[in-house]
Amino acid sequence: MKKRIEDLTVIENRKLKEGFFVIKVYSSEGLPEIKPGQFVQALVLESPSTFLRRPLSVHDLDPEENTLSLLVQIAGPGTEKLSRITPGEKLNLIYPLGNSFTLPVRGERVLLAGGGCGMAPLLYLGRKITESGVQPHFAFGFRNRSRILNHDEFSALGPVYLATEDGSQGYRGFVTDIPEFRNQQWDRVYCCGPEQMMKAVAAICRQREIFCEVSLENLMACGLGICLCCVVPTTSGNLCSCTEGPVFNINHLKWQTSG
Amino acid sequence: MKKRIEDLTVIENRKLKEGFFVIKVYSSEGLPEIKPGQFVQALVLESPSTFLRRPLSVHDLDPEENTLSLLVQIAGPGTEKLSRITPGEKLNLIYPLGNSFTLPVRGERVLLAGGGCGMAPLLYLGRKITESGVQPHFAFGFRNRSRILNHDEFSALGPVYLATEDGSQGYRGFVTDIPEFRNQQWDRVYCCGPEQMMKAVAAICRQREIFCEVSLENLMACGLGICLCCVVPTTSGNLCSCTEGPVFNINHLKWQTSG
Amino acid sequence: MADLRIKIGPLEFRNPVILASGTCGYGSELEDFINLSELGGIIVKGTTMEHREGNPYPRMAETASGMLNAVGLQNKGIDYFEKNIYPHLAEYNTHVIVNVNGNTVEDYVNLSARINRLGAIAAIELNISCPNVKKGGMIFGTNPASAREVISAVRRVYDKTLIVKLSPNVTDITEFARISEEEGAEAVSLVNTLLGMAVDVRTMRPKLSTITGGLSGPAIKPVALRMVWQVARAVKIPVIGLGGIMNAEDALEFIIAGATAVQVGTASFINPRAGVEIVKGIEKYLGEKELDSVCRITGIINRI
Amino acid sequence: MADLRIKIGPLEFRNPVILASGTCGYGSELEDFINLSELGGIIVKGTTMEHREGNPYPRMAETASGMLNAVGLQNKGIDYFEKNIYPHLAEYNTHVIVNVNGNTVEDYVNLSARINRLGAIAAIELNISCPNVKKGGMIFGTNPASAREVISAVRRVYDKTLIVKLSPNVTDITEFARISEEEGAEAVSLVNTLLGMAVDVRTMRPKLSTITGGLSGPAIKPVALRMVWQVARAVKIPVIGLGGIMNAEDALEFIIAGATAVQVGTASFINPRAGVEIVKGIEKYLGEKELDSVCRITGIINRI
Ligand SMILES: Cc1cc2nc3c(=O)[nH]c(=O)nc-3n(C[C@H](O)[C@H](O)[C@H](O)COP(=O)(O)OP(=O)(O)OC[C@H]3O[C@@H](n4cnc5c(N)ncnc54)[C@H](O)[C@@H]3O)c2cc1C
Ligand SMILES: Cc1cc2nc3c(=O)[nH]c(=O)nc-3n(C[C@H](O)[C@H](O)[C@H](O)COP(=O)(O)OP(=O)(O)OC[C@H]3O[C@@H](n4cnc5c(N)ncnc54)[C@H](O)[C@@H]3O)c2cc1C
Ligand SMILES: Cc1cc2nc3c(=O)[nH]c(=O)nc-3n(C[C@H](O)[C@H](O)[C@H](O)COP(=O)(O)O)c2cc1C
Ligand SMILES: Cc1cc2nc3c(=O)[nH]c(=O)nc-3n(C[C@H](O)[C@H](O)[C@H](O)COP(=O)(O)O)c2cc1C
Ligand code: FES
Ligand code: FES
Repeated sequence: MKKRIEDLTVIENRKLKEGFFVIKVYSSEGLPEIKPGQFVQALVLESPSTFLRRPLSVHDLDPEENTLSLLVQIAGPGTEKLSRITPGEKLNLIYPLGNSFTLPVRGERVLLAGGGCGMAPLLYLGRKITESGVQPHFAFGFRNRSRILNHDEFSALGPVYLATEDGSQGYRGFVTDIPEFRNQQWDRVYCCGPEQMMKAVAAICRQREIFCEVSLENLMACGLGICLCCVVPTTSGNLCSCTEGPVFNINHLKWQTSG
Repeated sequence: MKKRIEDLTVIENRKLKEGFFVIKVYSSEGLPEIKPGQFVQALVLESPSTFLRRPLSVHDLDPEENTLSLLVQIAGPGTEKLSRITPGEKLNLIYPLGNSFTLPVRGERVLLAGGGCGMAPLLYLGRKITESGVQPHFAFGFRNRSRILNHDEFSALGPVYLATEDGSQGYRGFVTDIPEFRNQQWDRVYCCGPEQMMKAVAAICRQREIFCEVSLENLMACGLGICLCCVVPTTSGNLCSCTEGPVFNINHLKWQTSG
Repeated sequence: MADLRIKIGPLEFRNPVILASGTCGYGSELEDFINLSELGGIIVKGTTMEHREGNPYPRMAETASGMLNAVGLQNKGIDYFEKNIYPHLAEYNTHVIVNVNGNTVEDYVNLSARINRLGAIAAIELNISCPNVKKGGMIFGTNPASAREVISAVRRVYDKTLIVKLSPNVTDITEFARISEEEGAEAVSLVNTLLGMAVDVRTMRPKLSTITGGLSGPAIKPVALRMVWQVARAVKIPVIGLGGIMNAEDALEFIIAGATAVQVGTASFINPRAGVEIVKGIEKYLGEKELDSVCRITGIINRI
Repeated sequence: MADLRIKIGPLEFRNPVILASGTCGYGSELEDFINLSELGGIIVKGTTMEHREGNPYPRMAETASGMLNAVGLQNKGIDYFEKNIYPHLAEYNTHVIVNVNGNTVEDYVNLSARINRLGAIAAIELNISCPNVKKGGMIFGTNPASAREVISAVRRVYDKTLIVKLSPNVTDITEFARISEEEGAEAVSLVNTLLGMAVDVRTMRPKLSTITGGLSGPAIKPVALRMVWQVARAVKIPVIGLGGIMNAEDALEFIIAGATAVQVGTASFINPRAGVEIVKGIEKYLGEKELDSVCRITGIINRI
C-alpha cells in the first residue's frame, strides 16, 4: 500500500445539507487499494489561512470507476473552501494514509456508531463489512431533527438506529441511549464522531467487554508520521494517530472513560 | 473627492489577449467623481501569496452606468488571480486614489504615450481630454506585433501611432522613435509605461521643453499616504507617489534623464 | 453593552484599540473611512527633532502573510509638526500619542521635553526599537544599559504618560520591560517589527534599498503574542500588544494573553476600517460571553 | 548541467538540499514519494540519550503562513536508535546526519561520542536551539558561555563533521556563530524555530499544551534569511540556511544571501516531494542563468 501524491479530478460536489458536502474525485492513475478507516490529506488551494493539508476520511469508493468520495463538514476556512470545489477542478491528495478498522468475522454482530462528519468512514467500513459477509447495524446521533444527515446509503447496507438529543426524531438522547445499542448483544462496535461520543461509547463497551475501535481526529500537520504532532497517549506510549491510527482499539488508549 | 472602501460587482471580464484583461465593475452606491490618472487599490481574495492590495489605474468609466474598467496585465499571483474573476463576483476597491493628470487647454496639441498596462490610464485621460475640446493623439510602443493590444477605443478618440521594437508593425523602434512624436510640435505629453519608456520620453520632452507628466508605478503598501513606502525623490524631497502622485511633472522628478 | 474602557497610567481610553505608529499617518489620512473618535487612540508617525527624508526607494517588500518596510522615520521634524500638524491633532476627540525617536539620548530628551508642552498630546511612545535607522532606534532597544539610560533621561523631562516601545529582536524582552518599569514608564508596547530581509532572485539583489527591514503583519503574530504573554507576567505596568493584529479575534488573543490594550498596524493598509471593526468585534465577543467589561479577560489565560 | 556539489568541512554533498531534523522522520517515511539519493542529505529526528515521550497533545497550531509545534524531542533514545534504526539508515545512498540533543553538557557529549562510532553517520547537528524542552535545548543556544561549553566539549569527543544549529531567539546570532567557529565546528545551521504562541479565544486557553512552541514555515523566512546573511558575513565556515523554504526560489534566496546549503523543513509536511523539487528548481535556475556551478551564487548578494 504505497502512499502517493496525486491530482484527482472532481467529478461531483453534492450538498448533503447546510454545511455538509460529498465530494467525489476520480483518479486517472487508478485507485490503489484502500482500507476502511484510512484517510487522505487534501491540499486546499487559494485559502490564505489554510497553510497545512486537511485530513479527511475515505467516505466511499468505487474501485471500478476509480472514484473516491469524501464527506466534508464545514468546520473552518479550509473545509469551507473545499466545499466550493467544482467538477473539473483538481484536488491534490496524499493517500491512502493511516491504519484501518479490523474487519469482523462471519457470524459476529457489529454496530457502527457515529454522528456528523464522524459518519464519514463508516460508510466504506459498512460496505467492506457487508462484503465480508457480515450485516452491519448503524447507530447515529444528532443534535436534533434538522441536523440529521441523509443516511440512505447506510440503510441500504443494514438497519439504522437514530437518536436526537431533543427527541425530535428517533430516540431521545445520545447514541449511547439507543436501546438497540444498550440492550442487544454486540461482538464489535466501531465508532467515529465527536470525542465525547467516542468516550461514551468506549465506556459502555469497556464495561460490557465489547471489542471496540474508534477513529480519532487529532490535529495533524503531516499525516505521514514525520512531524509527531498528532500523538495520542496509549498503553505503549505516545503514538502517532496518522500512522498507528487513526483507528485505535479502546483498550490501547489511555482515556479517562468516565465520560 | 472622498475616498471610499466598497464592494463593487464584476459585470464583465474580457480577455484582451494572452495576459491582458479588462475588468468592468459596477458600483451600486454610484461612482464618485474620478479624475484621469487616479487609481484604485484592489483586494485580491483567495490568493495566499497576495497579502497587500494591488494598485490599478482607472482605465475607463461610465458615469451613467456607474461602471469602472480596469486594464490588468498578469505580472504575478495577484494579477493572475484577478484575471480569473467572473461576472457576479465582488471586487473590493479603495478608491479613488492619487492625484491626476493636468488637462490641456483648448488649442493645445497633446500626445498620450504608453505601452502594455501603461496604456491603462490613458484611455480615460483621452476621454477627458476629448471632453475638454482637445484632440488627443496616441503613441504606443510594443515589443512586437504579437504584443500589440487592441486600441480601437483609443482610435475612436484620436490618431494612434504605433511602434514595435522589431518593426513587425508600425514604426521600428521605441515610442520615442515614432516620427510624429519626434517631428511634430506638442504642447503636452502624457506618458505611462515601463520606467525606461517614461525616462526616454521625459528626456526628449525636457530637451524640447515640452510640458510632460508621467504616471509612476512605484511599489505600494497602502495607497493612502500612511505607510510612506511608495516615495519618489523629487525636487521637494521624497514624496508619496500614492498621494502626491502617481502623476508627476517630469521637472518635479529627480530622474537621471540620460535614459 | 460591555464596558470597553481601559486605563494606562493616569489616562483612560475609550476602548483598548489604538492605531500603531507609522501605519496611520497623522490620523487625518483615515478620516474618509473612520471616525477617529471611535478608537481608543492613535499614535502618530515616528517623529524626530530634525526633518528626515528616510531611506531610498524601494522601502517595501511583500512577504508571506506580511511585509518588510524600511521607511526609516521619514518626517518633517518637530518644528514643522508643532506648527502645521499639532493644531489639527489637538481637535481630535481621541487620545493622540506621539512616537518619539532620536539618534542620541539628547535627541530623545529634547524631543520629549518639546512634546511635554503640547497639551493635546496625551502620551509619548518612546521608540527604542526602530530597525530601519543606522543610529539610535533599535540600538537602544537591544542594549539594556542604553535602554535604561534613555528611558530614565526622558522620564526626567516628560511628566505625562510614558510608553516604551520594545524591540522583539532580543533574547529576553522581559528584561527591557522590567527596565522600563523600573525607570518609571507607565506602560510598555510590544512588538515593533522583526528584523528581516528579502532577496530578488532575478537580480540577485536585496529587495530593500537598506538590505534589511522590519517585518510586520500576521506572520509575526505568534512571536508578538508570546512576548506579550511573557512581559505581562514579568511586569505590573500595563502591556500594549501588537504585531499582526488583523481582526477582533487576533486582538482578543493578545488581551487574553495579558495585553491591556492593543495596537493595529499593517492591517490598516489593507483595511483602513480595521481598527474600528476590531472595537466592534471585541464588543460582540464580550456580549456573547456575557462579560461586562474587557478587563475581565485581560490576562485571563494565566488564570483558567 | 550545472554542478550542484557543495562541501561542508571534509564532506562533499551531491547537492545543497538537506531535509531538516524533526520534519523528515528517519527518511524512510518519505520513500514512497522520493528517492532519498536525489537529496544532498537528511537530518534525522532529534535524538537524546534516553527514550522521551515528548510533550502532551496538543502539540501543533496552524498560524498565518506557518505553524507552531511543541513536539519536545519525542524519540526512543540512542540505544533503540543504534539497534533498530541505524542499520536501515546505513543503507541510504545519501548523507545521514543525526540531530543531537541533551539536558546537560554531559548528555550532549555522551551522545556525540556514541554517534562518533557509527560509521554511516556523516555528521552531527548539535541542536542547542530546541525551544520545546524545559531543560537543555534553547538554554544552551541563547547563552554564549553555555554554547561555548557544550560545543567545545562535544568537539573533543566527536571527530567527524560537526554542525551547530543556532537559535534565532537571540539579540545577535552572529555571536553564536562565531563561538561555533572558534570552537571548531565545521558549519552552522540556522534557524531553528522562533518561539511563538497561539491562543484559542473560544476557550481562552493556549492552543499548545506547553503554552509556547516553535514557529516554522514561510512566516519566518524573512527573519531566517536576514540571520543567514548576517552570519555568512561574520564567519568563514559554511552556513546552512533554513526557515520557511517551500520551493526553489526560496532556497535560492538563502544561497544568494550566503548559504552554502539549505534545509527543507515544514515544506515536506505539505509536499513530501519538496526537497527533490527544490534540487530540480535550483538546477533549472542555474541553467537559465548559464552558471556552471551553484557555488557561483553563494553569497553573491554581497558582491553585486
Ligand atoms: C484522520 C482524520 C479524519 C478526518 N475525517 C474527516 C472527514 O471525513 N470529514 C470531515 O469533515 N472532517 C474530517 N476530519 C476533521 C477535519 O480534518 C477538520 O475539520 C478540518 O481539518 C478543519 O479545517 P478547517 O480549515 O475547515 O477549520 P480550522 O479553522 O482549521 O479548524 C476549525 C476547528 O476544527 C478543529 N480542527 C482543525 N483541524 C483539525 C483536525 N485535523 N482534526 C480535528 N479537528 C481539527 C480546530 O481545532 C477548530 O476548532 C478528520 C480529521 C482527522 C484527523
Ligand atoms: C499607481 C499604479 C497604477 C497601476 N496601474 C496598473 C494597471 O492599470 N494595470 C496593471 O496591470 N498594473 C498596474 N500597476 C502595476 C500593478 O499594481 C502590479 O503589476 C501588481 O501589483 C503586481 O501584483 P502581482 O501580485 O500580480 O505580482 P507580484 O508578484 O506582486 O509582482 C510581480 C512583479 O511586479 C512588480 N510589482 C509588484 N507590485 C507592484 C506595484 N505596486 N507597482 C509596480 N510594480 C509592482 C514586482 O516587483 C514584480 O517584479 C499599477 C501600479 C501602480 C503603483
Ligand atoms: C510602514 C511601517 C512604518 C512604521 N513606522 C513606525 C514608526 O515610525 N515608529 C514605530 O514605533 N513603529 C513603526 N512601525 C511599526 C509598527 O508600529 C508596528 O510596531 C509593527 O508594524 C507591528 O505591528 P503590525 O504587525 O500590526 O503592523 C512601522 C511599521 C510599518 C509597517
Ligand atoms: C514538527 C517539528 C519538529 C521539529 N523537530 C526538530 C528537532 O527535533 N531538532 C531540530 O533541530 N529542529 C527541529 N525542528 C526545527 C526544524 O528543523 C527547522 O529548524 C524549523 O522548522 C525551521 O525550518 P522550516 O521553516 O523549513 O520548517 C522541528 C520543526 C518542526 C516543525
Ligand atoms: S500528523 Fe505528522 S506525524 Fe501524524
Ligand atoms: S503606498 Fe503607502 S504611502 Fe503610498
